[in-house]
Amino acid sequence: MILTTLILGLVLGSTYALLALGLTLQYGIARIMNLAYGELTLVGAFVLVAVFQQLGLSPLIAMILIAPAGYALGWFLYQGMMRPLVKRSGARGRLEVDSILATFGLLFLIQGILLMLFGANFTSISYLDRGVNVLGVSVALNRLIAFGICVVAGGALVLALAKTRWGLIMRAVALTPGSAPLVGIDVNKVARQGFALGTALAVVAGASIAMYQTFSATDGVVFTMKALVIVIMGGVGNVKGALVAGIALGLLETFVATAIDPGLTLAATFAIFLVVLLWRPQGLFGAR
Amino acid sequence: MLEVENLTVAYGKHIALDNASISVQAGQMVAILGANGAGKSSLLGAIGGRARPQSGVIRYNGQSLLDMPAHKLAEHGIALVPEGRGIFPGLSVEENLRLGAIPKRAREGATETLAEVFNLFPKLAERRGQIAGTMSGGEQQMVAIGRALMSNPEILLLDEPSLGLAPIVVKEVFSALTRIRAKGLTIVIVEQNARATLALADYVYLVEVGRITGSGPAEEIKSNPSVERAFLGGAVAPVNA
Amino acid sequence: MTKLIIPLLALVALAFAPNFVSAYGLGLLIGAATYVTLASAWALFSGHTHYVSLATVAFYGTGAYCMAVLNEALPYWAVLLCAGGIGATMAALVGLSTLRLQGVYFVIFSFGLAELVRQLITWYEVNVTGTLGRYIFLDISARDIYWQMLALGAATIALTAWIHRSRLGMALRVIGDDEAVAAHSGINLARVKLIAFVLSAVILTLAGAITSPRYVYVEPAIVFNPTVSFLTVIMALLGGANRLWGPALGAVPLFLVFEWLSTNFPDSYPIFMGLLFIGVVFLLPDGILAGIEKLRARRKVQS
Amino acid sequence: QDDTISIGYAVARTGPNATGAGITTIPNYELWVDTVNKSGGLTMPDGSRRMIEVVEYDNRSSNEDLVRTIERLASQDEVDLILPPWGTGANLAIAPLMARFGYPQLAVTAVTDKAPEFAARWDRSFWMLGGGHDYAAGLVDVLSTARDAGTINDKVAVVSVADGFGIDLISGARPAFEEAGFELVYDESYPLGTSDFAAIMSEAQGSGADSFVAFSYPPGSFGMTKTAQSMGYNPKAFYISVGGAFPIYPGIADGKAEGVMAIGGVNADSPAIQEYFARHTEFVGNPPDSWASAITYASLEMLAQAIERVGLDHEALATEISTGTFDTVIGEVKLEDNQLRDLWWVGQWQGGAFRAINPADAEGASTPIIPKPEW
Amino acid sequence: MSFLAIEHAVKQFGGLRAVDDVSFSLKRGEIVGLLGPNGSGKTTLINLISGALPASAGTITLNGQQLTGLRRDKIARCGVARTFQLVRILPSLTLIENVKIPAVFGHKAHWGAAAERVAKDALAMVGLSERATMSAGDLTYIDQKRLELARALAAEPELLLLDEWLAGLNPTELEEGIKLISELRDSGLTILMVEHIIDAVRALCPRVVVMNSGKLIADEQTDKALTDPAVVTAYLGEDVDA
Ligand SMILES: Nc1ncnc2c1ncn2[C@@H]1O[C@H](COP(=O)(O)OP(=O)(O)OP(=O)(O)O)[C@@H](O)[C@H]1O
Ligand SMILES: Nc1ncnc2c1ncn2[C@@H]1O[C@H](COP(=O)(O)OP(=O)(O)OP(=O)(O)O)[C@@H](O)[C@H]1O
Ligand SMILES: CC(C)C[C@H](N)C(=O)O
Ligand SMILES: [Mg+2]
Ligand SMILES: [Mg+2]
Repeated sequence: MILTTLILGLVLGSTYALLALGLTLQYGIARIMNLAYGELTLVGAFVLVAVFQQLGLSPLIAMILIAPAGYALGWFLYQGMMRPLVKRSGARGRLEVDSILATFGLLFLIQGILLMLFGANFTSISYLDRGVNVLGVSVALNRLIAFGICVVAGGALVLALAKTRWGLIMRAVALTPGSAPLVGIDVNKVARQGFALGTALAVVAGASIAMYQTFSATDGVVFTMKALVIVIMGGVGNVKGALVAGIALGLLETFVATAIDPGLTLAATFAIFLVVLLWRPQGLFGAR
Repeated sequence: MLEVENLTVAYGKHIALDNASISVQAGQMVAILGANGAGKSSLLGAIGGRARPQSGVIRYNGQSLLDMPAHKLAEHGIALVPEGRGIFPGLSVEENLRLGAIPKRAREGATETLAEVFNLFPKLAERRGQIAGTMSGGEQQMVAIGRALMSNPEILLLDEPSLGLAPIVVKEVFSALTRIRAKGLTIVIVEQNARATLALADYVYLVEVGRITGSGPAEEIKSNPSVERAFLGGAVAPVNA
Repeated sequence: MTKLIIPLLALVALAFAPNFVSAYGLGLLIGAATYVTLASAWALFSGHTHYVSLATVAFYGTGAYCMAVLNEALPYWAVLLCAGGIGATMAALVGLSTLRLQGVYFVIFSFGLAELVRQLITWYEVNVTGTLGRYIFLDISARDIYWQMLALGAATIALTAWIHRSRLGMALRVIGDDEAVAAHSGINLARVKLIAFVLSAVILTLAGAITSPRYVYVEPAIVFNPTVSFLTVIMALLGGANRLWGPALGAVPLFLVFEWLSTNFPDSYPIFMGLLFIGVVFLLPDGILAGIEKLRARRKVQS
Repeated sequence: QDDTISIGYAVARTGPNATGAGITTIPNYELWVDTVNKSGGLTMPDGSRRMIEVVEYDNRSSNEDLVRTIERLASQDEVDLILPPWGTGANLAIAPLMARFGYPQLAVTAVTDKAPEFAARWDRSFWMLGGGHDYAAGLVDVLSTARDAGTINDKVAVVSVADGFGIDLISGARPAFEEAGFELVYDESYPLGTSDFAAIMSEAQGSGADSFVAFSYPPGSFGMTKTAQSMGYNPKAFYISVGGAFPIYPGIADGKAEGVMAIGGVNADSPAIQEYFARHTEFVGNPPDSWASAITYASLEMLAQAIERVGLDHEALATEISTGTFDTVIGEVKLEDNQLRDLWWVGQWQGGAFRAINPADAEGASTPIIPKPEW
Repeated sequence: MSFLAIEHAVKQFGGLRAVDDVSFSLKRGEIVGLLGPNGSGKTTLINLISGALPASAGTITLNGQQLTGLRRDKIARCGVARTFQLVRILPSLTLIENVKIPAVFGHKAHWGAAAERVAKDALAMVGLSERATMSAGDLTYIDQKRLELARALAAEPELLLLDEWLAGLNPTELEEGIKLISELRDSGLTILMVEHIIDAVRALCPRVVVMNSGKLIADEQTDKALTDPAVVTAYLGEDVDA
């Protein structure tokens, strides 16, 4: 029983963590508090389904195409919409408020477009949803794929951020953008990269969600909120934190659902979130 | 090597620097002296890409710097240690230094440069893992200078490097500057510690309320009685350089 | 003196407005008054301190729930009193523990709070009372609701005006700039923030209690709708959150534009609304009031 | 003004209610208006025909906006008739207003045990989808029969979504199951917004029950189906609620919907229903759901027939709806105490169609397939 | 009778003892220099006294009243005012508003005209009167420092803690700054000042305390301290020609 809880929790947690990775990059590096994040994941989900149903492309291959497309989308969104805001905001607080407002608008814009294109219906595909035996616990293959993507993407990000020059630059911009030009860093470029990479991760997360979950055009907020909670809990811009927090939440939810009461899973999520913040006001791995 | 002509820097309506011209020869150490708010940092900032001038020309090895985004300057060998240091407080000392070596010109030989910097400031070697923001003010200043050196610059722009440093460290900084200079680095320095600065500098510009009001070789300026009164008056933390 | 007369005249005019409008007009008045109240109450705490709170609906919804739970047991005025008290207690508890969080951590915390309250009420109702969803069958006309909301809104603005001139307002502004300086200057951070937070929360709770009879049926998913929190923030910021009339000036036009869009473009409403938001952020960066001031200044320079 | 009839509605196009409304409510309103107008308009008592003009708003899934929009329809647009929004809460929110303005309210997509009370309180309101205990009782009836036949054991695992609808159903089901001699070996509720059902399903699987019952909304119904399939959970009876009768369900179940039971149902063999399904599929692009869609459409047909008999006067219209007998796609309809009681409680996917199986003695009921074939 | 008494103060940051068992005291009206190499714990000690950081151990009392354990604002209302090594002004407020804050919330708690007067006096003291209605964010660095001092003075403190307030001044300005502080001293204020500019220390402080690596290494007359071998090696450097 414990083992079941553990495995199911890990799998669930990894999907949460995957969902949060992109947001933590967008907020951490590009400093955009992106309330339209969930809508971006939905774009990934819808595109995957469309590509699967219209072109008959295998979702796994589609995913490989969707990721760069997401990067491009993020690139243009940043350049066209966020950059002017960043440019005109001197102090930090200003950008935060501006980006909250602007991306709240973006949320509706994307949602409106999705509703127009795909309608309000539930969308779902069945792909690789046969069970696989993991240590005696049956887990859907598509969940394991999401788990794999999370481990690979999260692990690669953590490593790259900690060990590579690119990662050091990313962190430098994340922490103190004002000082970055002094050492020859093009802050705009790095921020754009961060945002675009975040968007790429968002659509990939969305695409992998599409493989196992039913969704509809109005579900974006749910994803955003989950991702936000995880990002904040882990410490803003902290990839490791997001991974840990995501998995912790997955374990917690599964544990509460099995041992206590499924009715309390969401309450437990928010309760633990609040407790973590009270105990560590900067998140689990927050700087300062 | 560096030519600044008729540079004007304004913040809104307020003109911080008015039509200033200076010129720096390769290998020289040029000092800029002046009261607080005279416009020294604005001058240095304009050269280092931190302030956008209203008008004027900045040429570096014949190339105009004003058309260049700030982050490109490091690639051309210009390193600025700004007022307030501009370090990355959230990163470790070592990471700060490694960030200094980001420009392509600095990558090769970064390991040796790092060793040199540690040699110059042994404290940084001791504290290489500490988060820079938790260091004391003086320690942070060392990080800032060390990081600038890491970029393998041709020209080093220093804005009040001795600010807030203990006398012993000020001495260290100035002796380090002597050594840095000896390696042929061009230096432009803004300092309140005029005596120590003049002992090192080749050439001096005096700035008052936004205008360059005097200039000359350090030897000359040192013996100018009015300068003596204004800048050397209450002998400040004397140093044997 | 004129500073006082114009608002008072406007208040009187607004009080008589229901006589001249249709039921729909009255509905619009109620909606506008509600959002003016919410945005002003939000700004009472957040405007100067820069603590962006998304807990608005936690209090608003709690107010509605109080009404739903108590309306059969207590007289109307007592229910309002209870709602205010419960809002205050909740805000005090929350405030004591959370007001040391900074920046975006507070933003998301406050959002989490709204969700937590919603989840806990749901769980309690399901497991303890065994019902979910409550009914408010009160004999209150839309006009009564409007007048109450108008009074609450007016009181909020008056309270804000008073706070702006008081030591409390001064302390709040300092806190918004630099908490460390504030503390070393002798300001009791916890107390100041708590007082403002509680005041704001009481108003939000009352607003929820007052409007709830209009919806007859109350259920957590309905009354804890997070959009309310977001709209409140956006309205206050659009007008200018640190000015007395800013939130009101942001709430009214935004409310009306949304209404206009959703009635004229029911199909593409979200697209227009999204574009509108983005447009506002780009064109009116500091809020309407600041925009007007800038325009005036430019006029003056020109003439 | 005189040659058209204006009909207004404010249904959710955005927000959480948009999916329900987008499947059940809006397509039927549009289909009906289209059908009526193509045939020349609504027939008035004097035999003249008047075209329908639609005034449509988005209620943004918010009762606050909804209430105001109804006020707008009634007092500003002064439409002749108002069609109700989707959802129980929404219908309750507008009920006092509809009563005040005198409009008849055909509350279709509202499931509530308090329907009799509401019908009495607002005498022009009509509650047409029954109450939670009706559906629960129907389900218990189906399962009891199977249990008595020895096909399933007397253990049931039941989960319910924590909102008014789920609670109504579970609180009706608990005593009914008990009375029928069932044991609820797993009985939990889960919050609205839950997206992962692995833990719940694995608990249910381990509970030893032959019957799995979920009083759920579409995301939950779909999620539980997929989870059960991927973990190889094959209860002999598998019941879900809202969403189970949706046309996309077989796709979600990866073509293995056979034997899945859900709330609602239609008489799939009735020619009227088949004709309605065909028309809906042609007009909307996909078939209707097999629960509330047909009833929604039927309520509109009732409205049209009532208008033909008594005209647009609200009071006469309400009386006619309340007392008249109507011929609709779901057959002949007559309300009892302003409620539609002649409903299907349980349906099941059989041979690619969602067929009504309970009440078993009603005309057109199919025989349940229990145990359900494995996924 | 000591006015400010620091007894066995300790501040621990993880493994680092930034302040390590420091004890000394100030008499009322005394002005004492707090010296020490960079990172020796001076600012940290100021933070302990003003309550910005809680002490890990030890006690600090002002006029017999224990400060350790009190909140920052309580300590401020006990009459302790400070400046910050990196200036902290309130950028969105005007100068006069900046200065009014401690007058209103400090231990005298003025309001209205009285607060206005105290604030104006404080601004006049540092020579910023003409710019009273300017926005503080528009000041130069050095004027911000002045403003900060004015703000500390407007609290009408009994103990003033200055953290490198003179740093960055040129010789002329330095002279003015020294004059200002000596006026404050003459008015009976007790001052503990962190400073690296030895000439200023010499000019202002008859007595200094010197820290090194968190420990107190000297507490004596300024002249003596500055020739104390321990101080010379740790702080001044060997070849000081003073
Ligand atoms: N960001 C800014 N916004 C507005 N005014 C500024 C800004 N930076 C500098 N100034 C103004 O420009 C003038 C020159 O400032 P600058 O910092 O160049 O002087 P400085 O000689 O370096 O002085 P210091 O010795 O204080 O560093 C000052 O009057 C200052 O008020
Ligand atoms: N918050 C903190 N976390 C960890 N270490 C800290 C923290 N604050 C200070 N320190 C460390 O404590 C030591 C003392 O710092 P402090 O700022 O008190 O030095 P200082 O004497 O004021 O130096 P300076 O003259 O350079 O300002 C330093 O080594 C510093 O790195
Ligand atoms: C048709 C039903 C599923 C509506 C649902 N009872 C609701 O609460 O909105
Ligand atoms: Mg300067
Ligand atoms: Mg210090």
